[in-house]
Amino acid sequence: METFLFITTAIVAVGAALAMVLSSNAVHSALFLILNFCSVAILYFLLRAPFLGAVQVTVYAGAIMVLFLFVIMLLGAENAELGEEKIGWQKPAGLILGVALLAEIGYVAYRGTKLIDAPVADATNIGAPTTISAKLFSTYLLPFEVISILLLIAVVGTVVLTRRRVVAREERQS
Amino acid sequence: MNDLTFITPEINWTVLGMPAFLMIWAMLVLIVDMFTSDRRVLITLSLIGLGVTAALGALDYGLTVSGFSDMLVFDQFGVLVNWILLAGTALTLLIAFDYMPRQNLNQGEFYPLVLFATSGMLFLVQATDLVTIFIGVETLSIALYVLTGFAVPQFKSGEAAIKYLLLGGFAAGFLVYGIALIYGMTGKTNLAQIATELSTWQSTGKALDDPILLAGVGFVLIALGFKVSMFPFHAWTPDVYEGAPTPVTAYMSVATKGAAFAAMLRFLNVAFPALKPEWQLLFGLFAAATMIYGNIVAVAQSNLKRMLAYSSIAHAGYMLLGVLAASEKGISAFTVYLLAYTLTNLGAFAVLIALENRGMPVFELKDLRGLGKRSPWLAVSMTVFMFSLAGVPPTAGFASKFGIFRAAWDANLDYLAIIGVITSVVSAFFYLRVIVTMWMRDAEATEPQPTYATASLSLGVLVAVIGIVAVGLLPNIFTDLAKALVLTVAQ
Amino acid sequence: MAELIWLVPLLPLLGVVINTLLGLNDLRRSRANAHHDHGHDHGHGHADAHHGHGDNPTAKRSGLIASLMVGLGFVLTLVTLIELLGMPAPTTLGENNRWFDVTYWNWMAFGDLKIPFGFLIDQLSVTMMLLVTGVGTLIHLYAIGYMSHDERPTRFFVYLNLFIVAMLMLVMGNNFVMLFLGWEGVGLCSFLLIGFWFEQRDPPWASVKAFVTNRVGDFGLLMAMFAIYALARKPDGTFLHSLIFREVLDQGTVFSLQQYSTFFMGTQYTAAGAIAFMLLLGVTGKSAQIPLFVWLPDAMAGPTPVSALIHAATMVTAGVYLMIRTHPIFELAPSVQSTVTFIGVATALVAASIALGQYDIKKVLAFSTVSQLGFMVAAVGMGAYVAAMFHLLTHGIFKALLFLGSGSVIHGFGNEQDMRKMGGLRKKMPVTFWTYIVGTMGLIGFPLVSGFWSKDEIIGHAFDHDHRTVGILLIVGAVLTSFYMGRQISMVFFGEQRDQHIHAHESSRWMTAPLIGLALLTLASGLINVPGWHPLTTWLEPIVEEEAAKFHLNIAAIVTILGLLAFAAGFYLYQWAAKNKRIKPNQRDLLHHWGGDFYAILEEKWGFDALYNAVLVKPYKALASFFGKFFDVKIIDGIVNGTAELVGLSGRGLRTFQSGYVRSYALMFVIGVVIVLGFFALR
Amino acid sequence: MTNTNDLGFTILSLVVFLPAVGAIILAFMRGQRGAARIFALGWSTLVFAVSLPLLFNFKYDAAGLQFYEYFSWIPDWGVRYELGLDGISLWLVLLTTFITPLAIWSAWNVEDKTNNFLMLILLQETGMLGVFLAQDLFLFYIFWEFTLIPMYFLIGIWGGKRRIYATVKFFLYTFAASVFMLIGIIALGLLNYKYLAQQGLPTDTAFQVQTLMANINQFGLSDTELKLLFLSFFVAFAVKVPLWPVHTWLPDAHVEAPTAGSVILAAVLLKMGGYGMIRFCVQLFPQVAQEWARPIALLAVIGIIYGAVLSYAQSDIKKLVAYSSVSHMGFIVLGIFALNEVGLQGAVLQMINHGLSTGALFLLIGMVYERTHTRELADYGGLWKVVPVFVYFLLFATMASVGLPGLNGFVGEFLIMLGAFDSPIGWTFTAFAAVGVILAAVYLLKMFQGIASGPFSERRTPHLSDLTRREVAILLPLCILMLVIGLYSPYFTRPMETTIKALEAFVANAAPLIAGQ
Amino acid sequence: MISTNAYVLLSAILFTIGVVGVLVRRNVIIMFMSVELMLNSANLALIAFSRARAESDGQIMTFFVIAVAAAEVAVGLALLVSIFRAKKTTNIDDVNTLKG
Repeated sequence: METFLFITTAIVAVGAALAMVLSSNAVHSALFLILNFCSVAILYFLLRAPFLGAVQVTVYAGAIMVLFLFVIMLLGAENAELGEEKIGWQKPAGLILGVALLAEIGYVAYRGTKLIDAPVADATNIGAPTTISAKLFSTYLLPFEVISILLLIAVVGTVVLTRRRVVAREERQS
Repeated sequence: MNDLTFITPEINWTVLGMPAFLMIWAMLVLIVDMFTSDRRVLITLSLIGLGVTAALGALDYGLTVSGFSDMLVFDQFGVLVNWILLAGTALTLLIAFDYMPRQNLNQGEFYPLVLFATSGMLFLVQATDLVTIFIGVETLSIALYVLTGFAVPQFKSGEAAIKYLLLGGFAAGFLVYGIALIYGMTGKTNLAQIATELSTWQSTGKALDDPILLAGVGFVLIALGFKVSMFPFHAWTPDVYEGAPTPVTAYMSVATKGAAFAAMLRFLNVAFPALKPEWQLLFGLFAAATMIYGNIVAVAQSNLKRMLAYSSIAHAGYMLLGVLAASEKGISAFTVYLLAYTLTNLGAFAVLIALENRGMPVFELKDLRGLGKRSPWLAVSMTVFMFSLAGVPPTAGFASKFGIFRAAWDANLDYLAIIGVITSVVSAFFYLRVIVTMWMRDAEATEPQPTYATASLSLGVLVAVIGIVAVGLLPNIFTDLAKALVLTVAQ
Repeated sequence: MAELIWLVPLLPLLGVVINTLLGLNDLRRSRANAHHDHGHDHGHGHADAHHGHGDNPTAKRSGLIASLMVGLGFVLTLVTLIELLGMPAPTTLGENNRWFDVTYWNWMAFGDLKIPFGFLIDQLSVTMMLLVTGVGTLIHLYAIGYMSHDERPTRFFVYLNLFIVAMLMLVMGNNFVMLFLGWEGVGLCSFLLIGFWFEQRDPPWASVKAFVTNRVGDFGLLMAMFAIYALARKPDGTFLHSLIFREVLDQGTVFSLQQYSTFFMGTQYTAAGAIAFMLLLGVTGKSAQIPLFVWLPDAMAGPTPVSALIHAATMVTAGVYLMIRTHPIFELAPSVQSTVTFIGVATALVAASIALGQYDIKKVLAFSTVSQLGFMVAAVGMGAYVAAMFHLLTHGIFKALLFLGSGSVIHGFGNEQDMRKMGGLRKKMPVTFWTYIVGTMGLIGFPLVSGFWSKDEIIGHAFDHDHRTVGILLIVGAVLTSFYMGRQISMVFFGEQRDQHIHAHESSRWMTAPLIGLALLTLASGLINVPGWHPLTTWLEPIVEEEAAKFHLNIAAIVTILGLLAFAAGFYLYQWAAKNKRIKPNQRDLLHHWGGDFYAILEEKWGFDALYNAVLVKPYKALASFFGKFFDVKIIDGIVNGTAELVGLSGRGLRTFQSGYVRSYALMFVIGVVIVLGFFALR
Repeated sequence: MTNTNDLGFTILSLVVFLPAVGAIILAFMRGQRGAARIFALGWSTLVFAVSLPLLFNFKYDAAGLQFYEYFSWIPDWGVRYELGLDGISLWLVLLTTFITPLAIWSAWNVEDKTNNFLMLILLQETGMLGVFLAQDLFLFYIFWEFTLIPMYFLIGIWGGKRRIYATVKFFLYTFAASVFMLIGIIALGLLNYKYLAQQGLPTDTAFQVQTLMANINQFGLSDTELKLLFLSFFVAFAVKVPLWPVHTWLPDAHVEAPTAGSVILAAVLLKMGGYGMIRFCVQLFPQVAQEWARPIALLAVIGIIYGAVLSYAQSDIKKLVAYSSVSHMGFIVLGIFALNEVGLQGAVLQMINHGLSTGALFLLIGMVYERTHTRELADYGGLWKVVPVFVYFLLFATMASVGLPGLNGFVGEFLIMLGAFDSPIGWTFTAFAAVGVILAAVYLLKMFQGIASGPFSERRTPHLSDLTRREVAILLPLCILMLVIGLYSPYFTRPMETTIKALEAFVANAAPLIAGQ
Repeated sequence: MISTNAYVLLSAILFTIGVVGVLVRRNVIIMFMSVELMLNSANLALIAFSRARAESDGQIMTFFVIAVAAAEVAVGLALLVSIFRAKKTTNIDDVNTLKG
């Protein structure tokens, strides 16, 4: 049962990702991406990370994708690609490289030592909010704090970038 | 469930001192900025902040302490590089002080953003855990994306920022994937623990060059390589350096490289000394390509900012030599090189800033014509910077290059030293062209460009020149400092 | 007198200094008065530029100073001669004590090599000094008259005195390098003197030609010196490492030069042979022998006193002096000695034949000098050192007389040198004519006059020492000499003056007095080594160890008769030609239509000049322009600039990578990733 | 700063840095031209005066370094600030301090930016003195490259029409070659550093020439490595000399340089190459020097002939004299690689002679160029009539460089050929060198007659005024020195004797490579 | 229990799709989405390894990655808006004034 679930979600995830890349309409690709994120969230549940699954759905699918959709709507950029391709060899080269990358990673994964699977038993509650938060606020306290600074910078940056021109104080007086 | 005792982590202020203080100070400046948009207040505050941070580092200089479950370390190497970064930032602020209004970029947020970026760098320099490295890199990058796009009304700056962000994100993807693979294989994120893990592997006879682990290391190095504009991943540098406002370009070319190299140094020397044969060869080739590409394309440039961009790519190649030497000599040579490079590059950009007037983004070589007559002292200092970049003896550039090539030769990367030496001859080609235009070609008939060598900028240039001559003539002060790097890095 | 010997070269040097100072102060004064009368071409030339062609006071002043200095030198040499004669005559053959060697300071000192600045005064050098200073003084006096109309007489006398100093250095030097100092010094002075009238077309390149050809000869001398330094060993086998004559040439060390073999281009040469050959090359350069005589005829472009002093009496004899001085080396290499004889004879004949074809009065005498030098070189080749020395002295005197005579003819004949325009000048220039006749008698070997004794001694020596062919060829040479002198006398002094426009007049007393003096000397100089008494042989014997030559009446008689007959033939042939208008100013000589092409060759100086031009000068110029314009600029510089362009080009090429499209940057990024992964994965 | 001379004060450092001090004063002296010129002249003469005690207190028989001064500069790299003087560098130092005042005095009518011009010449002097006195490879390299900068500006700013091409070519040519020397220095320094550390000795003399000479055999270098190191040094010096194939920068640099610049370039800058060959190539790698003596001598001889042939082809007199320098410097290299006492002494003496005679020639050409503003030989003629004093000085200098006995050129060339004849490289090289002497006479006399003789044309060279008192005062000391060396050379060769004898012994008993240790 | 390799393989596929998305598509927004996809796939790998190691470190890292991704998107879209204001296009190829 579990493998069946895994396989279907995996296929859905990959299909959604491909659709996202290939669809011409930006909104469609956004929606496909949301589908992808949800399927990955399901996989999280399989991987004993229920809390993260929830976070994934709410933050990624919820917040970020909504922002995307909002901006697409704002700029009306559904089918932005009007002009013809300026760099002709880009698309085929991209595909070939993608395939090459995949082949290499596949080969690496195949040749790499088979990952030992930890006994299932004690892996039960690693995903529980309590253990995560315990670790988060003890060993990983420092990154946590710095992430807050990072987000602050992002906010300040967004404000700076989108504000209309600020007239210098001297100019205003003159 | 509630038997999980919550072990409150002991916060060790010495380790955290420098980056944390600067972050808090940056927020303070941000708040002050809300009330007054008087540039003089903001810049004095920022300089005070930088000064205090540097003082914090000096308080217990000799110590080597690691804190936060070894995520951060406070050692001489870290403090030294931090000092250089702080000096670089201070110089940038000095230079940028009157550039901004001239380009009507009056948003006050410039200073807090710069401080935030610098704090990110300090954080990255002291990081000895993959997570902290990742977060340090990202903090620094986000701040720089914003700074690059600071002059957004000018399309050039926006274009540079979006290019930088896209490729930055792309690299971040690889960084995370790399970290994931390394974590997957070793189960550890802390560099020292990874090293012990690998030694246990060795003792248990497990093959060290496991492809997945190598792939992980490769991906992380790619991401850091992107940050320092190593050859295949350098493509963003020229466009971003040309697009971004000049002080930001100066800041990026100097500080980001320093921090990223420090992280790379720790990553390679602490975590993966065992895999040296693998990464030294491949990234040696990349270093050679960087040196060659950077210098040769710079020759074909007529725009000064792009030329300095390519020269910074070339210098990244030279610094990479120091990093790849992975020996004590290499680290001390890298530190001296970083200092010399910081002073020289900031000085060169300062002169550019003095000459760039309102709304004229593109900066052609011929605008420098006859500078020797118009403002001799500016021309003299630019000559010193050019000779230092080319590595012509009495300047700091030479002493640092000497150290780097010596370290490379010692780590029998002799082919790299030879390529480095040849490419520095190629580099002399275009540095000389700048000097020729300044002194030997007389200005065109059109009215000469006004120069804005204001007080703060001249101070910055003066500091740079004195620094270069000092390092050039007395490198021993800095090599002794750098030599005593008993640090977690170089077991 | 040993201590004061340095005075002999110093006095002319003093003359040089005084005259230079006088010249400078004239220059300053002329600049001063040229300045304030803001003359038409201010700052122009010399004090006497304004005098046109009147007598130039400075000529007399500087001329006298110069002649005085050389005269005093001559007196001092006489005193030294007397003192040397006073010394006890050497008893056994080969042992010589009539010399003193004075060293003043170490000119060059390197490790064990000491090259002193010193003089070796022995019989040979005193004889040469006598010739140099004696004839020198007379020529100086003559020059006062000759140069009186010239613009820059002071400069001329400075050069003449400097020449005397150099020549004295050459003969008095006690080691090879001192000799070389004099050797090149006279080369420099001849360069300056030939090119004295620098405004004319010929002198400049003639002076360069002279200096360079001498330099080719000096190449030989240099190589000889190096070989001696490198190879000479003391009797005990250790390297001698010295170039001082007495040390190198004394019996013990000279033999050391013999034992090396196959030292030189395969043929079995001993070191001595190689050195001798090199010395010979030097001699041919300086004494204008066959391969390198081409510079002497062109040297006639200089003033006549120069030709007399340098290109007749003193400089050209330096080669002969060198061969006599270094005769022990030559004796060790018989094959080289025969080459020397061969060159001597060949030069004698070739030069004499060329003299036949010349129209210029001085060119005839020039080739006659080359031919007579051929005689001396042949004599030295055969080992007749005393005969060579004797002929050198007599020739020095009568050739100087002839040259000065021709000088006074040219001077009196409106500076015209072409004999075809002259004729019948004996009426207008009686003194010059008579002194010229005495000189000619000396040259053609008129009985009892100097040439008769010295030339016959050489020819006699040839027959004595079974060099019969050489003897005969020398006789032919003598005959040719008489013929062309006869031709010259008749064309110049007899018949009618062909070119009437020029008003010929006798030269001033300043010029005729030395002529008379020299004429007397020519008549007397036969006594220097008259057979029977032969004082010169006894005088030079300690140096050259050669017993006196026997006088063969029969050979002398044949030579004299043949000589006189040839002279008469030459004389009357051209008297006849003059009578029925066969000699016109620029028409070819009558011998031409008889001899045809053969005669043309003579006119063209056997084509040596043309040969050298074709083989050496033109290819050198072509080579120079090929390398200079093409090779150096295009090839070597081409490579240098090429690399610079290559870098620029590749820069522009690589620049296209920055296409501005973010996606192609990402592409490069992924290519990098693929490389990294591939590299790591496939390890 | 410890020093071993008995003068009590560190004279060498003073001599080296005094000109730089003068330069700094000049930079800040905004006075008008006259004051700057007089100051510069006075200062450079002061430097010459200060350098004289070096000659008077020079102990003739002390073989090693004299006036030795050092302090530990960069212990981490094993670099020491070391200055020392011995027989070879004594005269080169004095030549530098002697020529610079004359060069400054000859630059009396440089009108634009005179302060900077004189400042750069003084800086140049510091660089050159540093090169001759530095005993530590690192310090040597710093001075070696530093000398490029002032000359680069001198040619670039005050040069002729193609000055930019010439000066960039000059800088890059030397920089590219000496950059390989940098690699050589780094390699040697590291090997020595490790060796000293291994032996437990203080490692701060890693770059010192004497220590390197002693230890180089213990580094365990294979023959090819030794040869490569030798080559890295030799290439840098060959470009500077300039040796035959790498000489093309010299004519351009000379033609475009201002008079004072080309005098210093010819008189001293070229000697740094020759000096370097003796001090570093021969002393550090005696075996390789022995083995490669023949090919290098071949290059030198080609240089002699090639330089002479090309001089003959030139129509520009400055280029002609420049190529003559190529030919004369070929002699010096031949002398050095004769590797025997006579040859080496001849080479060092010839370096000084060439400095004097070619320096005088360039001064003269500069003086006449100031009057006629043309350098084409065809434009000249008959100057003997108008400016006799100038022509006589020209004659004197030409005869000195042709190598007329009695003047300095001859002594040097004679010794070099003597040394080369007697040395292991064989006598054929001397034969070709002697041919070079003939060709020298050809082109130099062509130049002299081209200028002095022939009809004087007022149109092509108008209103020529003869040498002024100043100009004569510049040339006179040079001519007197030429004559004194020509006639009494032991005074000049005596000091070098012990050093060169020791050097010859050192090279002789260095086991030859073929034995391969 | 599905082996971690499967998960890693899946994340690799998703990662590659993300990379190809950035290379192929010309719409800036789609490129941003592809970058998000790459980061997400990396998260998946992290969590898979975390389960394999039975430690929650991996999961905590995912937190930080998500935060960084969010910050990046925010700044990216802000930039896109300002560029759109200037050049009215979201096609990345139009943004190529800086070149050479």
